[in-house]
Amino acid sequence: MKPLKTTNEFVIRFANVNGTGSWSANLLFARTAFRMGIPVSPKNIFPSNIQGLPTWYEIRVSEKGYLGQRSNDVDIMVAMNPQSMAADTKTVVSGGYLIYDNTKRLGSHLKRDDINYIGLPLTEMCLREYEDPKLRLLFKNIIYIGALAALTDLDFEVLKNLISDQFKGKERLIKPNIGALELGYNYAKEHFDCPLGIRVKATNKTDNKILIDGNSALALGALYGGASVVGWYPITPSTSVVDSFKKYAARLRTCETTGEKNYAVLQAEDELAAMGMVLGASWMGARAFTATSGPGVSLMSEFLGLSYFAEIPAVLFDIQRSGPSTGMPTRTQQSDIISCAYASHGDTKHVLLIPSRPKECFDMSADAFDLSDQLQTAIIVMSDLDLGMNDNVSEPLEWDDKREYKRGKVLSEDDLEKMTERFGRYLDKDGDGIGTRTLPGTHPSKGSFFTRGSSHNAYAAYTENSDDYVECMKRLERKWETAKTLVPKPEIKRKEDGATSGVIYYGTSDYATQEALDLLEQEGHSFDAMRLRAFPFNKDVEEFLAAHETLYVIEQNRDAQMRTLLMKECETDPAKLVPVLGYSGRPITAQEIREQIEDHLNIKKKKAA
Amino acid sequence: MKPLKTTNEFVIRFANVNGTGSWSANLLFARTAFRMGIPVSPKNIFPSNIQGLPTWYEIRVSEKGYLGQRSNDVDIMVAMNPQSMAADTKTVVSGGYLIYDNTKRLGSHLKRDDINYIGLPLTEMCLREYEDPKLRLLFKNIIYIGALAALTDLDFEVLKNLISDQFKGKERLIKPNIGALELGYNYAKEHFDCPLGIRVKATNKTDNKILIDGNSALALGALYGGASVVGWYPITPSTSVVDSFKKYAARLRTCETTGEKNYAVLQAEDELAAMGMVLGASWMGARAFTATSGPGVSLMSEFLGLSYFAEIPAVLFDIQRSGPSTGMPTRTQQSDIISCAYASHGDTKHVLLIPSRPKECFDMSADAFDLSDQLQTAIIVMSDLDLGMNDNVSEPLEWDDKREYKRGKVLSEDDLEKMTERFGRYLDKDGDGIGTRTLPGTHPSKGSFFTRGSSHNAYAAYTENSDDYVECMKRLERKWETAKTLVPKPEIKRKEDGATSGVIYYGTSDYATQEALDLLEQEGHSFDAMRLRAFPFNKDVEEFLAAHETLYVIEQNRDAQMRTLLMKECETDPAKLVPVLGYSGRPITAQEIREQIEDHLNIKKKKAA
Amino acid sequence: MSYINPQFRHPCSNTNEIGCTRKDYEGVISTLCAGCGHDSITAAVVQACFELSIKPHTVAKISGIGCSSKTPAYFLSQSHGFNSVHGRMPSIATGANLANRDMIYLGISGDGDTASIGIGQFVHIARRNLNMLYMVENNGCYGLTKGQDSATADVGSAAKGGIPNEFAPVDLVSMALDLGASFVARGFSGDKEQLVPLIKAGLSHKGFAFLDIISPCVTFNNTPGSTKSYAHMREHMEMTGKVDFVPEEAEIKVDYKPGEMTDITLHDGAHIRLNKLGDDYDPQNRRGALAAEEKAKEKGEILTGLLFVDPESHDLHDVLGTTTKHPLRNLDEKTLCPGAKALEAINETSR
Amino acid sequence: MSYINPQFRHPCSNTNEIGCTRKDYEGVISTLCAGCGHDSITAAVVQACFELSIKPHTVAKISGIGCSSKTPAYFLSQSHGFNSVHGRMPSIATGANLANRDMIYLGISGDGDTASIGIGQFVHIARRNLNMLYMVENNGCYGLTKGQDSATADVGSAAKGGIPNEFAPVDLVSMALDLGASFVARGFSGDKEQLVPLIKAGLSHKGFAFLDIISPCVTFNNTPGSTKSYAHMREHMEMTGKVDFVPEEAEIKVDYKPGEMTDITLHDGAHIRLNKLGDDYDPQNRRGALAAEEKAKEKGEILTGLLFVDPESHDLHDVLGTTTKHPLRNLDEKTLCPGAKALEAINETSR
Ligand SMILES: Cc1ncc(C[n+]2csc(CCOP(=O)(O)OP(=O)(O)O)c2C)c(N)n1
Ligand SMILES: Cc1ncc(C[n+]2csc(CCOP(=O)(O)OP(=O)(O)O)c2C)c(N)n1
Ligand code: SF4
Ligand code: SF4
Ligand SMILES: [Mg+2]
Ligand SMILES: [Mg+2]
Repeated sequence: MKPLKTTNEFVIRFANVNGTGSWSANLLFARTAFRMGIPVSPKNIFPSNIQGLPTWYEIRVSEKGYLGQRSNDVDIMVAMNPQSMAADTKTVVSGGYLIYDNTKRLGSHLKRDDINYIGLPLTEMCLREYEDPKLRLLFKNIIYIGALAALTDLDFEVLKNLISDQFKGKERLIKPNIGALELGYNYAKEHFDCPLGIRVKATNKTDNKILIDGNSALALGALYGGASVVGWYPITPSTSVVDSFKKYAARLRTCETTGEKNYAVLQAEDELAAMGMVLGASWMGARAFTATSGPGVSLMSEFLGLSYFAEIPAVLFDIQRSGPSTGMPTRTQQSDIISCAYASHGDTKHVLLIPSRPKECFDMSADAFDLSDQLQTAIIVMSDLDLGMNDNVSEPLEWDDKREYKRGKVLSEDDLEKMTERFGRYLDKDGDGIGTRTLPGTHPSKGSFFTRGSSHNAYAAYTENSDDYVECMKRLERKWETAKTLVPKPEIKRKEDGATSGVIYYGTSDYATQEALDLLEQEGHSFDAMRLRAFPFNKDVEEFLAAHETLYVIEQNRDAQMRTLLMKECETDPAKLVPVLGYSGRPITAQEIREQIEDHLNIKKKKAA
Repeated sequence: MKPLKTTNEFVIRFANVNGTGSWSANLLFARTAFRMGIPVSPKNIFPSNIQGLPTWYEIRVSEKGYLGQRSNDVDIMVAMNPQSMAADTKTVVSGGYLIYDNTKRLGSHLKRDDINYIGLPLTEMCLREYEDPKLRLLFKNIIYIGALAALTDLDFEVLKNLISDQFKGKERLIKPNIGALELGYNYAKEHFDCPLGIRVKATNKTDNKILIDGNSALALGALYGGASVVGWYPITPSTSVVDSFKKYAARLRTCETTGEKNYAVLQAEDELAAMGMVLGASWMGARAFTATSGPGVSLMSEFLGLSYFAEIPAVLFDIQRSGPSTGMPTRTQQSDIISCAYASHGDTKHVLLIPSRPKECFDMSADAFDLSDQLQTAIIVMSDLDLGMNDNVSEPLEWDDKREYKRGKVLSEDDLEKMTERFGRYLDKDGDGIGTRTLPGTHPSKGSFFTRGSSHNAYAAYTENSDDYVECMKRLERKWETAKTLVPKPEIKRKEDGATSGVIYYGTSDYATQEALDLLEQEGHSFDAMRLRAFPFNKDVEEFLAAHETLYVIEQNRDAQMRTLLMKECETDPAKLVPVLGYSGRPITAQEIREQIEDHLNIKKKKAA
Repeated sequence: MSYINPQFRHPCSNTNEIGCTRKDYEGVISTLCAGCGHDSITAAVVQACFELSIKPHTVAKISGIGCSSKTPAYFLSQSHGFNSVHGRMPSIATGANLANRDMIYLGISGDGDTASIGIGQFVHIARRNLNMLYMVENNGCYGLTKGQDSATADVGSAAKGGIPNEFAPVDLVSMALDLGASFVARGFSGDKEQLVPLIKAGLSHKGFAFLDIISPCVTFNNTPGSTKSYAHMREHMEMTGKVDFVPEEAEIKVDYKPGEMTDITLHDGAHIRLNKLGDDYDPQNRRGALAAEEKAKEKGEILTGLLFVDPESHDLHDVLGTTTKHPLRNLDEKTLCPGAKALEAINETSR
Repeated sequence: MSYINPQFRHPCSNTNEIGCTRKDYEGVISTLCAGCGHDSITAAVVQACFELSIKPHTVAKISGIGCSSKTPAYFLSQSHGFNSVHGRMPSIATGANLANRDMIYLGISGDGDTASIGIGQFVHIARRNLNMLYMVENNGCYGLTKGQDSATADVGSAAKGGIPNEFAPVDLVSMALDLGASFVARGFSGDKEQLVPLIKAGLSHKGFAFLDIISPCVTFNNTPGSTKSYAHMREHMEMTGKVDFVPEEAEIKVDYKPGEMTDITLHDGAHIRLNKLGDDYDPQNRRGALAAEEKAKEKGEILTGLLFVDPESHDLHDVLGTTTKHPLRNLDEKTLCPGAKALEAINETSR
């Protein structure tokens, strides 16, 4: 058996028990590699439960920057959970390593000839070192990280600095943690031939980058974008959007002298109320948002229709998880595309923004508030569990202090005072389908109007007149056309010689697609590529569609939902849109993409033959 | 000015004030013509309000059977509402008749040279004849119906019989009503040259037919289909489905000796609860339904997803009205197609049945319960205000006493007793994607299982295992394929020589499409035609799509929603699907259809040239 | 900036202190049925706002769906109005209030809108003590959908259909009391003399003011068998006391003997005066109010008037600690946006 | 057909009257946190059902979403269970019960599931007096989503986050009393002796039996500042009286002095016995129960035990007049379908 040899390209997975604090220890590994300059993509794979069930933490280390989920196999398995140990052992690649607690002897059913076993007497060490049973549990995780540092050649100084950073303010915790690290480090150094074949080597691929979860980036975007009212209801995996907003706002949006808050966050009784609060606040002129996941979107659907028809801004962060129904709440998916794009009865459609990285989460979040004010309608930012709850490598977040909020067409007191003609809330003066708003309380005698979800004429009066109604519906279509000019463009990469086939992808399929394209390229297949970043689709999307014979549409759902939107909204022949799908609840992998594309190429070839 | 001359082909409209009891009087006109053998399509055009606003009642009389809305113009206008009189006068076609109350002099602004005025001193007559102000109001309506009988040559005997039928049980009301009819009849005979150019002549075109509203037919279908539990929440235009069910069930489903009810109807607190009750009852093994309209569908969407994923039967009647949001609650539309087909987050899709006529309402309603039990999922019957709340000419309702309910795969106590293998709720033994259900309480030790909206394996156990999850999602797709073989086929009419173009339509666009096709035929354009009756689409639909170069898809919504489904589910090139749309809240007309098709033909011609 | 100059008000003048006429408080013409209780409530709102000299544009009118929820169109046409969706007025009001604590919030709902589909939002807005006046125009039925029983229909009460209701009614008043609402009252659309001061007090109260108004539906539920009919109300109405609302500036004109009157000072200096009738009623005792309501129900009486008020309660903004300087919606970009430097610091901690 | 023959039960036998062992009432192994109050409630359910000799398959277990709502998987594995969606258990239970009045309905919910998103359905199921036992495993927080305050958190109570709640709590017990629930009780997961008879009584009661069970969340809300902690409950728990549940057949063994005991006979002949402690408590007086609950809250006490029962109330089926012969879901086609002839008559009237 040849032990695996690889530098800066491997997957390590930690198997732990839920609720034992392993997450923060495992994160140390990821952050150390990151600080050493190697891109990492840590993923937390946790059950829908609070304590006692198996949980995994997986880090792909990739100097090449392949940060999508690789496959189910791992190179190093840190198997700390007896419950899942048998299954965990099976996932190690030939030549890979199994790191385990050898305080108790390894069961013979766990023995494989083709992998390397590294036993650490963790329980024993903890028993010896610590009195408090709680500490024993906690430090066990730290000890194996220390050992891994030796085994994989992590920079121990970096590791120690991380500890110091982490416990800033709680200095007395630094020493014992470093002590535990050293315990593991020294044990490994003494007992094994360190480092192993799989190792980390410092480089500069993360210079200037940051490591942050998408939900925090969304929250920061909202804070910078000027959101001041939040109504929300807890649901995995969206909860941390609001938690982060609260955390940052408490620090950055609170009056230092009075302690008064320049924002309001209210936990609603459910998602209907959360969205109602957002609409009420937006109607009143504040920037407001809520965050939810699939079940919440379903419940908000009546209100989303109101937003569309009464033309009230709103920002919704949908952190998608596996559906349908309750589905798999702690697994990822991109399966709310249709339910969000067409949420609610009647002829409705909604603007979607689709980030792939934390930086884009931040940008799109802030932009969503501008867009929502400009378009006077709900904007839904479509993230998912994979992006939202995992730390992702990202360009640093940027804010231009000269940037001004685009509040869209809102009349001020002065505007109204000067106005001589009759105010018509839904008059389309500019031909862009967008009327002019007034905010309640602006002027004592001008500009008041009635907002309603029932049909209304250009002056916001109730009507059952067919012509008025049709005019309103047509204007909303014009607004939709305007939206196309305002939403972010797709990211398009064309081959120099211009490929006849292309791939279309979006959101968290980004990394896996990049990697799949490289793999395919190596096999002589080259593709143009377009990453969608918004719905409705603008001209660039249409041109890309028109310019290719075959387009592989990569998505993380079963029903090829984005493909449907491309067909419908761009009048594209389905025959040229080939679905490439992964919906297992795990992020789609480059292999899955490559295989499906290859299968299709083979079929085409056969047909041609 | 030439007075219009037409027999059995005209439109008469009554303009009244809401809440004055005009509806039942106007219905007399329609029913008399119907009993005389001429097809009629009465339509009630009412405001979203209880009393005092303008309301119209329009009857198209058409021996040819053109029963769609003709246009906004009318041949006879019975203008009883001063508030709308100016507008009403304008809608009379040249040569048509305006019938009004000449107790007060007609304003000069209401004078047109090209129409005929028939003044009836209605208020005066009522003042003279009746003491009670309430009776004065009521009988005014009856008097003008009497006059119309003379003017349009309605069979007075038929009219009188109708009154007798209507007041069966309240005989003392018959005489005064007939008296009022005679009053009007005699006045008209005396003062006008009766009958006018527009008249009714007995024929046999309604032999064996009935006149019934779609909602009553749905209710009867549910009663016959064995529904025993109803949870509902009032909303126009669906309320009368449940009102009718209650009425018929009280008569036909109540124990004659004990008065005990063999059904339960419960007004829920909202639509979420209504759908919850349906799911609870179906899970327990009763047949259950609810009825709602767009806003209710939005609110039910989370539960519809549960039905899909946990595989629980449910029947929902969606009586569509104009959306989005509250929209126009008393106007018709077919705009919940997408929101119903894909209701809820995640990868979900739902079976739709789409009736065009009352008989089909009845049949599809009863069938929905079979289908729902067989497919173990929600079935949504898509009707609309036009079909649901208006009396429609229909084939008589039929029931085969030998028919047996198809309860699908449900294990009885005996089945379970005999069973030797382990029961697996979601095992796909037959390869049709459908597992076997058990009902709670069936057997003391076998067949119990846990129903859940979270992911589950074949044995209904909770799982977060990706393979189990994917297997389940794939099985649901197989079930979808099975659904295609069970839902009603489209109604296809092919030209003998086979046209290269076709029209596709559904629901209440039926009559207007028939008429439009005849008009187009007269101009030399001939089309094959397919009336969709269900979603998912089966092979016949696919073949029809494949067999034609151009297909006009006629629908009553803005966003061409069914066209989207055709593209997505049948992989049809959008280029060949031409949308033909009417979404004003009034039923689509033959003219609108013809014009849109002609416009398209002209463009094609120009392009070709 | 002030557009309407406060004027001296002559006792019989047609304008109020800010120079507005009653007309300035009206809206478009009602399309409700002739005789509908809701129209009387509309008139009472107009009068109350006129008498309080409220600047119309400082009021936000919010409602759900139903005949009752249409009424905001019929008063205060200079105010912004929001006729939202069925049963969700409370959440819209909450959001609006969070965005701008400086407006006056008037929520209008029906018994169907509040006690059925909207009961969840009602419960939660009450316990959060949102600063607003929440009025339910309570007719015991669904007017707009043609007369079905609502959840406030009393046991045994029969509407036009003739079938007596057998489900326990939702008593919004006792519910509001139980949930910590800081102002709870009941009025009757047919008694404007009592209703107007209740509306004035409710508008002036800081915190959640709940006003249940029995408002007969003449078309569907004004029958002899109905407990929400004009006749039934006139016969079974009980009062906690005669309510007077006295604005801050007004001198106290009438003298009461001690014990005849309870005087409650609201946060803005205005007074509510309860002139005692018969029994001693203490409107600042929540448990007492609950007990009185329960007792009245047992006797088949409908208790009206001011049932409870806590003039010192903490409203939602107090609890959240929202800035008192400006309404949130008025905050400028400088205040809202932490700026590039702070972001750079955050980047730094994420490395 | 009866599969399990009733057997004579020896006093110390491991089987009950129908020959089942305790194991027959268990479910799959719990995945909740060690020490979670909910697990104790599961054990109490097992014991109550065992002692009542309930046939497991005659029970329908229905829940919403949350840690609490997972528990139906942990007991009665021979029963059908339905873990539905968040906050909507009541409507599922209502539909099921309408379809089959002959089963025993056990609904399990959490305080988030019931008092927040589900409060609307709770209100309406209570007032309809649906025949079921509705248990809330009340920990004052959202366990499954990691410890946010729920609407039952008391003012001033602080969970793991440390921030005291300032919103008025939803008291489900007083709400249920106010809404006409016919059986209202409160238990504590840490007091099985009291809890088991309450569950037994609730299961036997015909009508809506509501049981609020304080059930500490050890992971997020068992802090010193929490009023839903084990410690706080042990210190502040008050009882209305000691509850005994005596099945129909059992002889009355213990003698009580007059006035020491209240004996209430349920519709099926079983008895609830309340052994008085201190004060006279009348569990058949709704107003008294409300007052006692209000008083206890004022004193910072948590009142437990049987608070109210009306053994004669009309349940939903009584009100609807549903057939008593068969459950609706068992009706055959002959009964359900009026047949071709009746339809022809309807056609005739439509001409
Ligand atoms: C989601 C939804 N469901 C149902 C309706 C239909 N609907 C309109 S008003 C109303 C009831 C109104 O009753 P209430 O609030 O008591 O007002 P009232 O008309 O009696 O004043 C209903 C059920 C709706 N508009 N939206
Ligand atoms: C529609 C919807 N919103 C939110 C959630 C997320 N969620 C799951 S459980 C839960 C709260 C559970 O709290 P509680 O009912 O008190 O149960 P506990 O876990 O405390 O026992 C929430 C908000 C969901 N599953 N569905
Ligand atoms: S139906 Fe009733 S509530 Fe509605 S307007 Fe008429 S009287 Fe008023
Ligand atoms: S989180 Fe709390 S409620 Fe959930 S299982 Fe753990 S202790 Fe119980
Ligand atoms: Mg009402
Ligand atoms: Mg809880």
